[in-house]
Amino acid sequence: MLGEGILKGLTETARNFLGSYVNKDRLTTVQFPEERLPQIEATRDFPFLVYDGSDWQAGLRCVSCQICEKECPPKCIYIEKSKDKKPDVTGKLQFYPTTFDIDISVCMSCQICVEVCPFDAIKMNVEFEMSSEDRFGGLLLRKEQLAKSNEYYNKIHPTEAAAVDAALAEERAKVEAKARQAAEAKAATPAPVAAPVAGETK
Amino acid sequence: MTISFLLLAAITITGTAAAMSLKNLVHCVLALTLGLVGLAALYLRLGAQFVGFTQILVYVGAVAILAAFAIMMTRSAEPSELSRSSSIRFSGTLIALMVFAVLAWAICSGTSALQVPGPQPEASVHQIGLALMHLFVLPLEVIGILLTAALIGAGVLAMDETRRAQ
Amino acid sequence: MNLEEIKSEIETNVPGCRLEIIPNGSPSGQHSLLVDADHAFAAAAYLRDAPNRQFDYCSNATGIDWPIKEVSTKVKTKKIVDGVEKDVDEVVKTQTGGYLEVVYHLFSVELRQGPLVLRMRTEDRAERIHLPSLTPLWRSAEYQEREIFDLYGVMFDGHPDLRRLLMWEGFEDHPMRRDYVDPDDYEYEPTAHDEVLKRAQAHVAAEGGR
Amino acid sequence: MDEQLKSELRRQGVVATSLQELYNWGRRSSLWPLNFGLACCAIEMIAATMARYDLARFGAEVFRPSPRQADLMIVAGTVTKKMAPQVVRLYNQMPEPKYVISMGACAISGGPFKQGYNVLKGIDRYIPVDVYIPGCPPRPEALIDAFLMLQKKIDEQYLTGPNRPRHLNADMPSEFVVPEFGTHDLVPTQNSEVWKAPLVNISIAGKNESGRD
Amino acid sequence: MTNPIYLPVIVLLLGGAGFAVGPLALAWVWARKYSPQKSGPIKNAIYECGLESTGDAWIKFKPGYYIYAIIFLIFDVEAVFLLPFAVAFGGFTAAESIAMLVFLILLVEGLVWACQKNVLSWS
Amino acid sequence: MSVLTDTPIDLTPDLPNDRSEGQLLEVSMGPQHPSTHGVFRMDVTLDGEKVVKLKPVFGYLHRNHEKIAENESYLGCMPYTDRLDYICSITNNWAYALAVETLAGIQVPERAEYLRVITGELTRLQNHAGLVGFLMQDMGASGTPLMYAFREREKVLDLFEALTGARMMCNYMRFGGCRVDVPSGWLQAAQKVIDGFPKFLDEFESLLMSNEILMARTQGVGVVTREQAINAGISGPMARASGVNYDLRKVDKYGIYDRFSFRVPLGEHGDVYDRYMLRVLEMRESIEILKQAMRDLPAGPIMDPNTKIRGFRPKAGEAYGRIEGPKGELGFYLISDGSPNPYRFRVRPPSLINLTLLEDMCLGQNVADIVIILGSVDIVLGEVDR
Amino acid sequence: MPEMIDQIFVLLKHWLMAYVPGTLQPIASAVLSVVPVLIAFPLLFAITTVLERKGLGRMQNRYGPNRVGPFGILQPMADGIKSLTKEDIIPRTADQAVHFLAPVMLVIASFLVYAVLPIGKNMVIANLNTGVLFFFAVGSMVELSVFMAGWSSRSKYSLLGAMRAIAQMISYEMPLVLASVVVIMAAGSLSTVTIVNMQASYTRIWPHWYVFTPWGLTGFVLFMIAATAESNRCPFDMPEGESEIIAGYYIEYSGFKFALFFLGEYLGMFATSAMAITLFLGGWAAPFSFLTWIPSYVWFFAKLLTIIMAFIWIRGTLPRLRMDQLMNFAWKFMLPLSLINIVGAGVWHFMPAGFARWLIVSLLVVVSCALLSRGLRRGKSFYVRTYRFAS
Amino acid sequence: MTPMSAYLLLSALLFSIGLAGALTRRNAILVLIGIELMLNAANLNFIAFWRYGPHPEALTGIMFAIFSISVAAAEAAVGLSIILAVYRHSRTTDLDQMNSMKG
Repeated sequence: MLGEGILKGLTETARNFLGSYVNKDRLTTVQFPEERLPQIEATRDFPFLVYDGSDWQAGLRCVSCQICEKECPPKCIYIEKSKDKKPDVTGKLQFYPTTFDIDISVCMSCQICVEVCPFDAIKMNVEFEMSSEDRFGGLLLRKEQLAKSNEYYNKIHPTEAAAVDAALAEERAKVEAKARQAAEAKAATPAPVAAPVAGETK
Repeated sequence: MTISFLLLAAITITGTAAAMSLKNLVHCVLALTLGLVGLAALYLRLGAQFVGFTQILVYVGAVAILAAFAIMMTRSAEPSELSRSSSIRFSGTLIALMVFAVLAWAICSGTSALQVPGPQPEASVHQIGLALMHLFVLPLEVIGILLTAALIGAGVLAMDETRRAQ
Repeated sequence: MNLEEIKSEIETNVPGCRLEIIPNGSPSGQHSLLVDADHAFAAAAYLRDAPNRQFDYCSNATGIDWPIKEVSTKVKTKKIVDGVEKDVDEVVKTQTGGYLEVVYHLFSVELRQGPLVLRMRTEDRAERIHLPSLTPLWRSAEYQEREIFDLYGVMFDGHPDLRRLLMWEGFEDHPMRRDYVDPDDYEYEPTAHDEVLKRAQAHVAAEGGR
Repeated sequence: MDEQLKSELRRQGVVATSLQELYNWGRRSSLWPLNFGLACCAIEMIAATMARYDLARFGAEVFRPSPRQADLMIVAGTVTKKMAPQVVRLYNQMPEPKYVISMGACAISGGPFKQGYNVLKGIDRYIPVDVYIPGCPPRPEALIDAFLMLQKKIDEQYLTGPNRPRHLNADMPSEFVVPEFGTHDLVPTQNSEVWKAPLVNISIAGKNESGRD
Repeated sequence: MTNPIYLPVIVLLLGGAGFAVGPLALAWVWARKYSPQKSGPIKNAIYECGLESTGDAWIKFKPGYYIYAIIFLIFDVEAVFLLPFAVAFGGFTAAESIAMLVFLILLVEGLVWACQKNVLSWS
Repeated sequence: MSVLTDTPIDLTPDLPNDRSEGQLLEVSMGPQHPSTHGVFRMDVTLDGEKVVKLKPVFGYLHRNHEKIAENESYLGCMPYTDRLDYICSITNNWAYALAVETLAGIQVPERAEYLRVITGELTRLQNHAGLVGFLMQDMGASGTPLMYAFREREKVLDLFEALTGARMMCNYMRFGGCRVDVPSGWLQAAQKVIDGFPKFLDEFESLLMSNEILMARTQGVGVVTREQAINAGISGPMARASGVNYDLRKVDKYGIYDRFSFRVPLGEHGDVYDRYMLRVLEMRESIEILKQAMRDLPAGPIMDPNTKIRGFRPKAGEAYGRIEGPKGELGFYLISDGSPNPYRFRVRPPSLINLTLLEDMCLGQNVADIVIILGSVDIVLGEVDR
Repeated sequence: MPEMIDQIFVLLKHWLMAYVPGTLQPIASAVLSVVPVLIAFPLLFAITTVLERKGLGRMQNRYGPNRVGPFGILQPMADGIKSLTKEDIIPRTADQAVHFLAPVMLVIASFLVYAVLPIGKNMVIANLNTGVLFFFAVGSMVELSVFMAGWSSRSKYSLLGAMRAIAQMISYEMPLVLASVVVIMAAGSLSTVTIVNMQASYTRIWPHWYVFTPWGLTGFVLFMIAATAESNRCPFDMPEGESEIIAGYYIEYSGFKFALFFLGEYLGMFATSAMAITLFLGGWAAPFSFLTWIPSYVWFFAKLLTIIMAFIWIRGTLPRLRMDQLMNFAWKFMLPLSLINIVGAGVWHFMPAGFARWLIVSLLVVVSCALLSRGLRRGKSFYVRTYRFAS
Repeated sequence: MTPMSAYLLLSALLFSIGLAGALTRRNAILVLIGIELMLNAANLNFIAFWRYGPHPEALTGIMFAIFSISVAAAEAAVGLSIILAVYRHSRTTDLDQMNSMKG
C-alpha cells in the first residue's frame, strides 16, 4: 500500500518527539556551558608539563632532553635547553628548559610527545576551552602556562597518574637503594667517584 | 467619472502600454500582469465579480506564466538590439491611433443612451452556473472541444521532434 | 602465484617485451615486475585478459621519484698493497635513479590473487617522461594516473583526460618530486624551528629584515 | 556588558543605549552559520549541531547554504591554497555584519599540515577572524565555547563612536582581496591589511646552530 | 459606486504592502544611519558555490517545463467552468451533470492523450 | 549534445538523437555546497534538470599528506593517517600499521588483534550510520535521520574517547599492536553499546527502509554493473552493492578475521538503494563480529615487545598493505630506504577511486540524483584529496 | 456569555465604530477588520518558526532554541532584528526592480488571501460571493512572484529553483482547485462564510464537516498534499531543495528580503491550511456540539495549529521527492483522482442517503486510488528488496 | 457615476495599445500579447454593455466574457506553442527574421 512506509516513519518520529519529554535516551542534549558530560579519564587535548611539589619551576620533571620536540609530528614544541643544571625535586642536578613553548594553534593532540617522554614529564590535559581572539598571543602556551602540578595530573587522569607515580617511586627507590649501596660502598672503600645518576639517559 | 475608475484605468493603461513598449520581455509580461489586474479590478467595479477573478486566475496565474515560460524557452529575455524599422513603428502606431480615433468618435457619438447604469444587477456565481448549464450548455461543450483541441495541438507543437516521431 | 612464471608467460605472449623482476628486500616479499614502456600496455592487457591470470582489478597506481643519487658501496676487494694481498674496502660509486617510476598493484577478483606489482620507468626525469596509460584497461587508473601526472609529471600516452587532478590549472611544478622547493612563503610561527625556521630566515633575509 | 559601561552609556542617552543593546542582542542571538565545512573539523561542527551538543539552543542551527543569508562563517578545517580563493570569495559575499570563527589548528595556522605545499598557513592571512579555536579537531564543546565567546564579543561592540566595529564604519574595507592562482603559489600570499604577524623568534642565528645536538 | 465589499480587501492590500515595504524601509533607514552599505565587485557578484560564475544564467530553457504550463492553463480554464457548475450543482438534475461530465471527459481525454504520448513525463 | 545559441541559424532538422531542446546550463556544484560532503566540486552541465556532463574537480582539500609523511618518522605518520578519512581514523591507523607490519615483518599479539577488530568494527558501525544519515540529509530529510545516526555515533565516540583519549583522531594503533589497553569498565560499556545498536538499526529501518519516497528516489538510480565496478577499481560496500563478492576481510583474511563467522551481503542492482541497504546489512554483520570478538577477547600483551616505536628503521624494501575499510579497500604502499622516514608513502584512497564512475552514474539522471549518488559513494574529502 | 466571548472582537469593533464619524465609517470598519489579521498571522508566523525549530529539535532528541528569551520564544524577534540590520545585497547583474518587487509581491499576495478566510464566527474581512475563486486567483500571484525572484537574481541556481517552483506550483494548483470543487458542490456557494456555516451544524453531537464523507476525506487529503506542495514544504520542497540547488529561488536574497520570503512562505502555508480548515474541517466550528461554548476563533486557531504541527511532523520525517516524481504524482495521480472525486461527490449527491452511497463512493475512490498508484509505479516499480549473502 | 462611454473609451484605448503593439513589436510573443490585449478590450466592452445594457439579468455579457477568456486562453496556449515550434526551426522569435527566412 502506498504510504505505509511513510506512516511508519511518521510513527518513529512521533515516538521520539513524545519520548523526548519522558525518556533521557531520547533527549540526549547536554546543555553545555551549564551541564557537562562526565569527564572521561583518557581524554586528551593539549599537552602540559607535570611538576612535583609546590614550586613549579623547581619541580618541573622536564629535563629538556628534547625528544618530544624532535618526535612531535607537526613540530609545535619549542624547547631551549638550559646551560646550567639545577637540582630537581629529588635534589639531583638536571638540565631544565629555559623555554618550553607549545603552539596549540598547531598541536594536533596526538599524544606522541607523551609516549616518547622517558621522564613522564609531559602529559595530556583535558582543558578544551582554549578559544582566543588573539591569534598571536593567545595560542602560544609558555612554560608557566604549561606547568601543572602532579596533583592536578592525579585529578584528571587518576589511573594513569597513579601508575606513573608508582613507577617513579619505584625508580626513585631503586636509585636511593643504589645510592645507599654506593654510600655504603663509599663508606667501606673511600672512592672519589660519584655514583652514576640513574634517570639521566643523555 | 470617479477617482477609483480613473485610478484603475490609469493602472490598466500604464500596465498595458508598458507591456507593449518595454525592452525586456519579462518586464513586458510583468507589466501586462499589472494591466490585466487593473482590468480585472474594473470588472469587479462593474459588478462582474466572477469574471474579474477569473481574469486574474487565468491571466495572471496561467497566461502570464505561460508567456514567461515561452520567453525563457526562446531566450528572448534580453532586449534585442534591433527593433523594427522606424517606418513600421511609425505606421503601426499611426494605424493604432487612427483606429482609436474612429472608435472614440463612435463611442462619443453613439452611446449617450446608456450613460447611466441600472441598479446593480445580480450576477452571482449560482446564476452563472445555471446559465452555463441551461442556455449556454452547447457553447460549453464546444469550448470543451476547443480546449481539448488546444491542449493536444499545443502539446504536439511543444513536443520535441523525437517525441513526436514516436 | 609465481612471478617467474608470469614473466615467461608474458614473454611468450607479448613478443619483444622486456621484463625484469625487481626483488623486494623487505619481509613482505612483494616482488615486482618491471616492464618496458613500449610493451607495457600489451603486457598489462595480457595480464588482464589471460584466463589463468585475470588481473581484472587494478587497485593502486602510484608514482615514485628516484632522483639521481650517488650510492657509494664499500666493496671488499683483494688488492695487492705493498706486495701483500690485503682485503681493502674500496668505495665504489654508482649512480642510481634518475627516473620516475610508476607502480601498479594488480589483483584478481575472480581468482582472488594478488598483488602483482607492475612497474614502469621513464627514461629520465626531465624530457623523456612518457609512459603508456593503462586507463583503457583499468578505469581505476584514470584518476590515479592523473594524480601521478599532477604530482610527478609523468606523461601518460593514451590517457583520455590527462589534466591536473589536485593542483590548480596553471600550477607549474610537480610537488611530489623530491627536488621540489616550496615557494617562499613567510610562515609566522611563534615556535619556528628546523626547516620552518630556515625558510623563515631565508624569507626574512630576502625581505631585508622587514 | 558590565554595569559601569552600562551606566556610562546610559548617560549618553537611553535610546541610543537600548538601541545598541537591542542591536547587539539581536545579532548575537541569531547567528546563522554558513553551511560550509572544509575538513575534519566540519564533522565536529556537525556534531555540535547534533542532538548531543545542540547548537540550536542558541538559535544557531539555521545553517544557511547561501552566504547571502549567513552571519557566521565557521572555517572548519584545512584551507588549502586551492580552496582559499573560494573561502575569501564566500566571505566577501556574505552581507555585513559577518563573523568568522577559525576552528581547528589547520584553519588557524595550517596546523599539522602547515608544511604542505598546498596548505594555506591560516585563513587569517586573507580574512579577519574573530575567534580562534585551537584543537585538532576541537571538541564540539569547544566550538560552543567559542560561540559564546563570539556572542560576548558582539555584546561588547559599540553602535557608534570611533570604536565601532568594522561593518558600521564606512571607511573600513567592505571586501577583501581574493587571491589568484599563480604558477607556484597564490598571488598575493597574504593580505597585509588583515594579517600583520609579529616578527619574533627569527633571529638569523637561530636556535639550530646553538643549543642542539 | 465602489462596492464597499472591496474596501477591506484594498485595505488589506495596502496593509500587506506596508508589511512588506515598511521593514524594508526601516532596514534602509538603519543602513543609512548606522550601518553603511558596502558594495563591491565581488560581494555583488552572483553566488555560485564560491566560484566566479561564468556564463549567463538566463539561458534558453528546455521546453519540458512548457507543456505543464499549457496543460495547467487548459485545466485552469476548465476550473473556471467547473466552479459555477459546482455552485449551482445542488439544483441540477442528472442530465445537466452529465453535460458537465461530458465536458470533463473531453478534457480528460486531452490529459490521457498527453499521458500516453509521454508528454507528461519529466525530461 | 549541441549548445544551441541564437546566432547560427541552422535550418536542418534536429538529429534524431539530439534531444537537447534547451540550452545547456553549466553549473558548478561545490566546493561550497551543502551536500558535496566537504569541498568537492562537480562541474555539471544540465539540460533542463538532466545531467549531460559531469566533471569532478578535486584538490580542494589536498593537504599533501604523502609529501608530509615522507618527512616524518614512521611513528609520526600515524597521527596523520587519522586525518585521512577523518570519520574512521581507527581503520586508517590499522591499514597503516598493517602496511608497516608487512614491511618490517612484525607480529601482532593476539589481544591487540582482537582490540583492532573491535575498534575497527565499531568504526565501521559509526561510519555507516553516519553515512546513511548523510544520505538522507542529501535526500532532503531535514536532519532527523542524521541526528539519530549521530546520536549513536556519539555513543561509539564515547567509547573511543574512553579508550584512546580522542573522539575522532584516535591515533590508537602502533605497528606491533595497539597503544593502550582497554581501561576498566570499557568492555562492559562497549558491550552495552553493541547490544543497543540493533535497536537503533531497527528504529532506523522503520524510519526509512520501507519509505516509499526513499525507494522511489534511490531504486534504479546511479547503477553500476559488476563489470564496471571491478574495472573501475570500486571497492568496499559500493562494489558489493554491484554484486562483486570481494570483501578483504574474507579475501585477505588479514588480522584474525578468519576466526569470525560473518556474512558478506551482496547487492544485485548496484543502485543507490543497494548501496544504502548494504551498509545497513553490513552494520548488522559488524555487530555479529563485535559480539564474537568481545566474547573471545584473550588476555595478554598488546604490543609486540620487539618492535621499536621510536627510531623505527625498517629494512629497505617496499610493501603494500590493505584492509577493508568502511569505505572500501584502504591500502598503504610504503617504500623504505632504510632511513627512519618512509621513502615513499602512498595511500590508496577508496573514496577517490570509488568516484571514478561518478560521471557514468550521473549521466542522464536528475540534478537531485547527483547528490544522492555522491552520497551513496561515501566519500570523505580528506581521503579523496589527501 | 459564551456568545459574548465568541463575538468579543466583533463587539469591540462595533463599539469602536461608534466613535468614528459617519463618512469614515467604511474605511474605519475595513481597517479595524484588517489590522487584527495583520497582527495575528505574522505573530503566528513568529510562533510557528520557534515551534518548528523546537518541535524538530524534540523529534531529533534535542531541545531546539531555548536560550533567547524564556524557553527561546524571543528567538524570532532576534532573527527579525538581525534581518533588519543586515546588509542588503543586490547582485550586480540582477534585475534591480524585479529583484526588489518579488518579495514584496509575495508578501502582498500571501496577505491578500486572508481577506476571505473566516477566522471566527462573523469574523471575515470580506465575505465575497466568490471567496474560493478569489483565494485561488490571488494565490496564483505567488507563482509569479517566485518566478520574479528566481529570474531577477540571474543566478543559475535561483533560476533552476524558480523553474522548479513554478512547474511544481502550477502542477499542484489544479488538484488544489479540483479538490475544493467537491465542497463547493455540496455547499452550493463559493463564499467561504457560507461553506463554514453549512458545516457548523450538528447531528446530535457530531458535526457536519465535509471531511466526514468519503469524497470529503479524499478531497481533504488531496487538498493537503497539494497545499504542502503549493507552500513548498517538505517533502515537496524542491524549489529551495537545499541539498541540491542550495537555496533555490531566493539564493541571492539577504537581509529582510529573505525574511520576507520566509514570511510569505509561512503565510502561504497558513492560508492554504486555513482554507483546508474552512473547506473540510468546518472552519471555526467546534468539533462537537457540546464544545460550542469555546469561542470560534479559538477553534480556528486550534485547528490551524494542528495542521501546522502536522506539517512540522512531516518535515521532520520525510525525505524530499524528486522533480519528475513530483510532477508525475501531480498529473498522473492527484489530478485524475481529484476529478474522480468530483464524480464521486456527484454520485453521492444523486444517491439516497444511507449506507449504499457510503460504500459506493468509498469504493470508487479507493479503487481508483489503487489503480492510479499502480499506474504511477508503472515501469519502475520499487519494493523492499531482500539481499543474498556471499557463501 | 462613471459614464459608460468612459469604459468604452478605455476599451478602445486598450484595443489600440494592443494593436499598436501587435503591429510594431518584432517579437512574436509580444505580438501575441498584443492580440490578447485586444481580446481583453473586447471583454471590457462585453462587461460594460452587460452592466449598462437594458437586460443585465440575462448575463449574456458575462457569459460572453467568460467564453472569450477561455478562447483567449486556448489561443495563447496554441499561439505560444506555435512560436516555440517556429523557434525550434528558425532559432528566433523575431518576426522579421522569420519572415526573411521563409522565402
